[in-house]
Amino acid sequence: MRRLLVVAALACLGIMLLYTIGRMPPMNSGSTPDKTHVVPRYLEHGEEEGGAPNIITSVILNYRGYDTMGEVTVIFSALCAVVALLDREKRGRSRSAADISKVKSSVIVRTVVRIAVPVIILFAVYTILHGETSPGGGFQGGAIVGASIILFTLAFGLPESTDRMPLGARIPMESSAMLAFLAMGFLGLAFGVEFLTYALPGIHGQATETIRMLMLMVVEIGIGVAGGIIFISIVFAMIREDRYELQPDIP
Amino acid sequence: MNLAARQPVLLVAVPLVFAATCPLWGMWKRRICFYWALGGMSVTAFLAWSLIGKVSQKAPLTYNVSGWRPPWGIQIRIDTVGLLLACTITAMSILLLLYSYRYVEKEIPTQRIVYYYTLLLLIFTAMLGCSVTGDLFNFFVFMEIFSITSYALVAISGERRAIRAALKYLLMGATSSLTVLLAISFLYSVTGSLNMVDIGQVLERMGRTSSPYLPVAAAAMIFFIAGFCVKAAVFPVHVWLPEAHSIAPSPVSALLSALVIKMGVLGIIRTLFTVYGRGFSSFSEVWGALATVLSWAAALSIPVAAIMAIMQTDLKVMIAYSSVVHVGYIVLGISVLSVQGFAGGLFNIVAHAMGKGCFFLVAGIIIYKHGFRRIDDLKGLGRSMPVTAGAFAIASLSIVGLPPSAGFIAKWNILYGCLQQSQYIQVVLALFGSMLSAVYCFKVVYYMFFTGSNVGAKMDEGPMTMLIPVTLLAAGTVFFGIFSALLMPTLSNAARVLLAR
Amino acid sequence: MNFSRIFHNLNYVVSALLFLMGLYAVTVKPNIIKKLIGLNIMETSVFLLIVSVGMVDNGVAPIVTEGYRNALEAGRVVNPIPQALILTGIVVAVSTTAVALSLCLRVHEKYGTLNAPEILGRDVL
Amino acid sequence: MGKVTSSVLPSIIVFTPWLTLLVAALWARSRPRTSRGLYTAITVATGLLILPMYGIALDGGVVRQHLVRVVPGIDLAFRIDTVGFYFGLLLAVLWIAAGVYSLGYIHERHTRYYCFLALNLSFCLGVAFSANMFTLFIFYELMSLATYPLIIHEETALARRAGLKYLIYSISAGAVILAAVLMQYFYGDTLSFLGHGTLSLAKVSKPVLLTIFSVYMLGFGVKACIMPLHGWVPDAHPAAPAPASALLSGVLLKVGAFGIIRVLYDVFGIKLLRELGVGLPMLYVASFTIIVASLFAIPQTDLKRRLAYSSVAQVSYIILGLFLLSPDGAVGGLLQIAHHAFMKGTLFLCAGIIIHETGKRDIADMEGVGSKLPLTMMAFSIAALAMMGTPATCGFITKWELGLGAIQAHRGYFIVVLLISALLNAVYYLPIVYLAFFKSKETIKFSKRETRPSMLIPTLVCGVMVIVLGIFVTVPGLPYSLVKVVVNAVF
Repeated sequence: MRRLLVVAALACLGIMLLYTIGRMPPMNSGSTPDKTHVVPRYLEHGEEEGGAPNIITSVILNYRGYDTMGEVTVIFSALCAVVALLDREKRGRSRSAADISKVKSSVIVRTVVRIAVPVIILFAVYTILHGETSPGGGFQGGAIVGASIILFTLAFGLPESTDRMPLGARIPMESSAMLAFLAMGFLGLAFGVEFLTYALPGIHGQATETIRMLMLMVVEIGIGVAGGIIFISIVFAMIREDRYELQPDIP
Repeated sequence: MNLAARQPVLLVAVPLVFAATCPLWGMWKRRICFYWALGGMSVTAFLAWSLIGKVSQKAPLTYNVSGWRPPWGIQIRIDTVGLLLACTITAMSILLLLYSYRYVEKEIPTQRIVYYYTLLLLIFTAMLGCSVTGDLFNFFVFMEIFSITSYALVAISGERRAIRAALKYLLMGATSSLTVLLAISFLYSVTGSLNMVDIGQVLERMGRTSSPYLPVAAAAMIFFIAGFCVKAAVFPVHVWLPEAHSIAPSPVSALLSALVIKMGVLGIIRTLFTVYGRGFSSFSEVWGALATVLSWAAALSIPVAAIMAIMQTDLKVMIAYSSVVHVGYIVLGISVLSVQGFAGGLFNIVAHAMGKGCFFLVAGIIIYKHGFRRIDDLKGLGRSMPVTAGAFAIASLSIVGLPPSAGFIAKWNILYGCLQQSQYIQVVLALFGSMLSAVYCFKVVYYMFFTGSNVGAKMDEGPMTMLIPVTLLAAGTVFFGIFSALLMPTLSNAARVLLAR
Repeated sequence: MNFSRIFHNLNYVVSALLFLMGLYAVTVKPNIIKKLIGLNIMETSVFLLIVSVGMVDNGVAPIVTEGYRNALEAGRVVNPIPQALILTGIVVAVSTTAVALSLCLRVHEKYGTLNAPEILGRDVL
Repeated sequence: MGKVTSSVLPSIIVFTPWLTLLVAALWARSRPRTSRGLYTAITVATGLLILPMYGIALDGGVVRQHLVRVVPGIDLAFRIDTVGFYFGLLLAVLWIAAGVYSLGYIHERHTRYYCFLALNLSFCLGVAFSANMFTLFIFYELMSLATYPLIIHEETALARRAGLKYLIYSISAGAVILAAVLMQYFYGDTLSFLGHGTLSLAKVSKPVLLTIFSVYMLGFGVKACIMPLHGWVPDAHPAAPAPASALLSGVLLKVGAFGIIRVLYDVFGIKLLRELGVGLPMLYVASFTIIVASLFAIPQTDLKRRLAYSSVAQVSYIILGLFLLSPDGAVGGLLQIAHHAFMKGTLFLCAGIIIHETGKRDIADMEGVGSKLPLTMMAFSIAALAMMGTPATCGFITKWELGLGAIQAHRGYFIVVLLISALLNAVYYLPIVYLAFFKSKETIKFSKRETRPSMLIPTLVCGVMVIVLGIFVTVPGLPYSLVKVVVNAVF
């Protein structure tokens, strides 16, 4: 009965969605409203104004940098939330499923992972740093770093990877990533221009470009670190949770 | 450097800096977090309150982040409504932090206290960001921040039911956020802009040229309202509220009821008036229909939620249902589309923040001192905790809407607005609802003051840091009830501008 | 309703269907993890919609390389804004999911089950 | 028409009773006896503060004070005109009597009792002195709430139930009045009391005016206990402690009537009311209340319950007088406010002494009370006689004026109602007197120590006032002189 009601409601919603979609601007056309109002300026001047040949990066970091600040804050909030919800009182060494599994991961897996992880991280660093000129960017790179460390943990177990990536460093790193972003914002204010402005006045010639590049880099790395850490922390926190004794406290 | 001109962005950036550094202090000494958070919000409060008088609805204070003019960049745009909320948020934040100082020791596991303060700072920042932003997508981003933090804050005590409530809240909250995001993408596809005012202008132009894409914009409006209604806990989609607001630690309940649901209301105001208000003529039917539906839902919610509140035996659940009643009042005021009603709705945002904040904080003190949650257990509390119970009694005047309290002024204006628009049935429903509100509020006052043994009761008040916020909030309801003229003219002007077309 | 138009906007149709699927899962599926998967499907559907809005026939990525100017003249550069938006959107989605999953872990610890009707009571999403 | 002066005196008067709270906070625990003395002193001081306004009021002058602008177009403001002064003075006098009486009567929970007694006085004065309907409504609501603790003072199950009933009635009434005020403001553009009606047929259509009128009557009718709305009265009066019942019946019911007076004279105006033709229906309602409530009183066995029903009947005299819409009728109605206050005040205070000294509430147990409490029962008898309208008591004056008013309004047949009522009053009051004095086996001894003086003196003073008001009617300073000024201004 309930399911029927839900389906009926969804059907109504579906009809409404289809109706809306039927009236939306045609896809793949270059002259739809979304491409004629704000975007032309981005496409035309994005490179020199935004400081990055990758216009998307320009949009993310420069035109809509404030949103990205919010984005980093979202990650930070989520990390705080996850840590607050999952961190247990006892701080002893926990073990992952890989540690207690009867079947140890094979030598082949370990070796491949050991070889692959540095390469993956290198690729991630490339993605982060090269985000302005090619597809990529901070969060994507961070996600790749996170994935590589998760891979490492799965192969070698939690103790091995927490030795390399101490859990206590999560929060300071996340904080500093956010603070780095904010610092770039306040740098603009300190130079007497607007918040989150990368083109600082008072500096001429080539230096302007360099400084802008550096600032964008700092922001990108900040996002990358923040993004990477959230993945790692979530997985770590959940692995640590994994081995508690199941004691449902149902009254 | 001219900081005064940058005040709008500092309003968000400064508390964010404090939030980002808060856990670092926590690694050193836990106690510092409290002072750090309190200091941060004091600075922010100063930033917000010093803007009073510099802002009007017609001439909002704008700030282009990164120096890009809208529609290319994100604009911070502080109008009267935004400033009203910003001031309320910052003022409440200080009281809530002060209150938390002793409260967290009892209800929140020790190692989470650092994150508790960090999350509080984040949620205040996010709400400030929402209040002052002029960009639709930016609104969404900040909305997500306060949503995520509020899910976590509900669950932070780690109690069994708290986690369940948080999960329920999350499922509904995330769905509603997605609805809003869907609406934003619809609207973006036909306007190509994300700045609220700019979208308004584009829609107006589309209306003039009778663009074929107008139905999409209209559909987006419906999705917006649906999404924000869940956030604001408007009647049929309020089901997440009672549990989440009652199980959360009391300062968090106060925060959620007093401020967070108002962000949903802000979303409704922003979309209905700032975004769609200008192009009104193009969708007068859909727009009008939506407003009517909203006003009916709101008016119906008042008596229904009041009856639900009467039926509760748990104090905090009762207070939570009362929030649904008041969201009903606010949304009713906004959706009757008369200047006075609108101003009353805005006024009720403040009035309800103070009244409901006081309610939850009083409930918190009782839980802190005695561990009671049931209304039946409150017998004779007025004698051992006269200040706490007295504050509750005064705040209940405001919640019921009796003079001379801020709640009465709000109700008066809302009902007058309904009369102006000949919405007689809404008036009757609202009045009936306020009568029912009296039942659940005075039931508690009755238990506190007029039952139980009166001999041998000795004074047993909560700590000072908890009593001060409660007393200030209770005094605030009366103060704004008598000196409502401090606010009402400004709000009326704002309403006039928002409703003008 | 204009059907040819609907089929022209096939991405939109798919996204709408995904949205409905996700919502169905969120509302009906009893398992909380499945609800969360439904939530993620909804998120994906919205991202698909936004990105499709910015698409252009034979479009090129909005990265200034050789040939970019020509593409710009021809109006074949993809709209960068939706991509920027979904990047933020993805982060938000990831964060929400992270919080949701940690709540799930706690729920499982406290209740010993992930069955929503058992945990939340019958009347809930 | 007298002159208009501005002064801060109104708010000083209204807020003086709040000093009680201060006294309570400072000394209630450490020096209970002193603080109780101070409570009474504060009440007396309030009364003394009102007196200087006498000259202005007698000239038909007005004292105004603007407090604060609440909503654009709506102010909190005070305005003491003649009718307000008249009512305020009455309030103060009865409050002093009740306050002194309470010193002897109340034995527990002093602080709460005196605080709310004082707050009640403050709010009632606020109602009397309000300059517009908004202010009146605010104080009216506060007064309604502040009465609750008095009603349930004894905290018995009976009192609780009565209190709950009272709250339900008065909060519903509050909401109804709010609706009426809103409508008045919406259609009439102003809420101020200007001494004449502010609504008119020129601006507002007749059905709307009738709606506003009936909603007002519905709202104020609860406090003024017009018959179908009287349900809370017979429960609340017996439950409350005697001085509080004396006030409830003597004054608080009149606050509802006072609201109706404001609606009549300052919202609608006599002329408009005549045009609307609402006089006659209201007269029927009032007559119905008078007779039916008296009939209800007869079978009551609880003394205070019988008195409560009598109050229901008597308050409708006021309504009757007002809605005759003739000068003499209005004089009668307005006089009834003060006269009934003293009559019923005496009766309730006497009932309090009886209950306090003998513990008996049932009328059948009143045998021989007259010999134990001779002075009390003398006062009771005088007031009872006055209720019946015996000449040389104030009850007679009221009935006389009402009768004149009925004839003046060409509705002489309402005199029959008065006569029936007098008869019924005799039926339910005389048996008490008879039982008290003549069924006694003991002989009456005046030398016997009666009750404590703090209770006896206020009772006797009220009893004497019943006669004074009946004989020295036109002495300046007594109600008649003031009422005349009011009526002359209105008609």
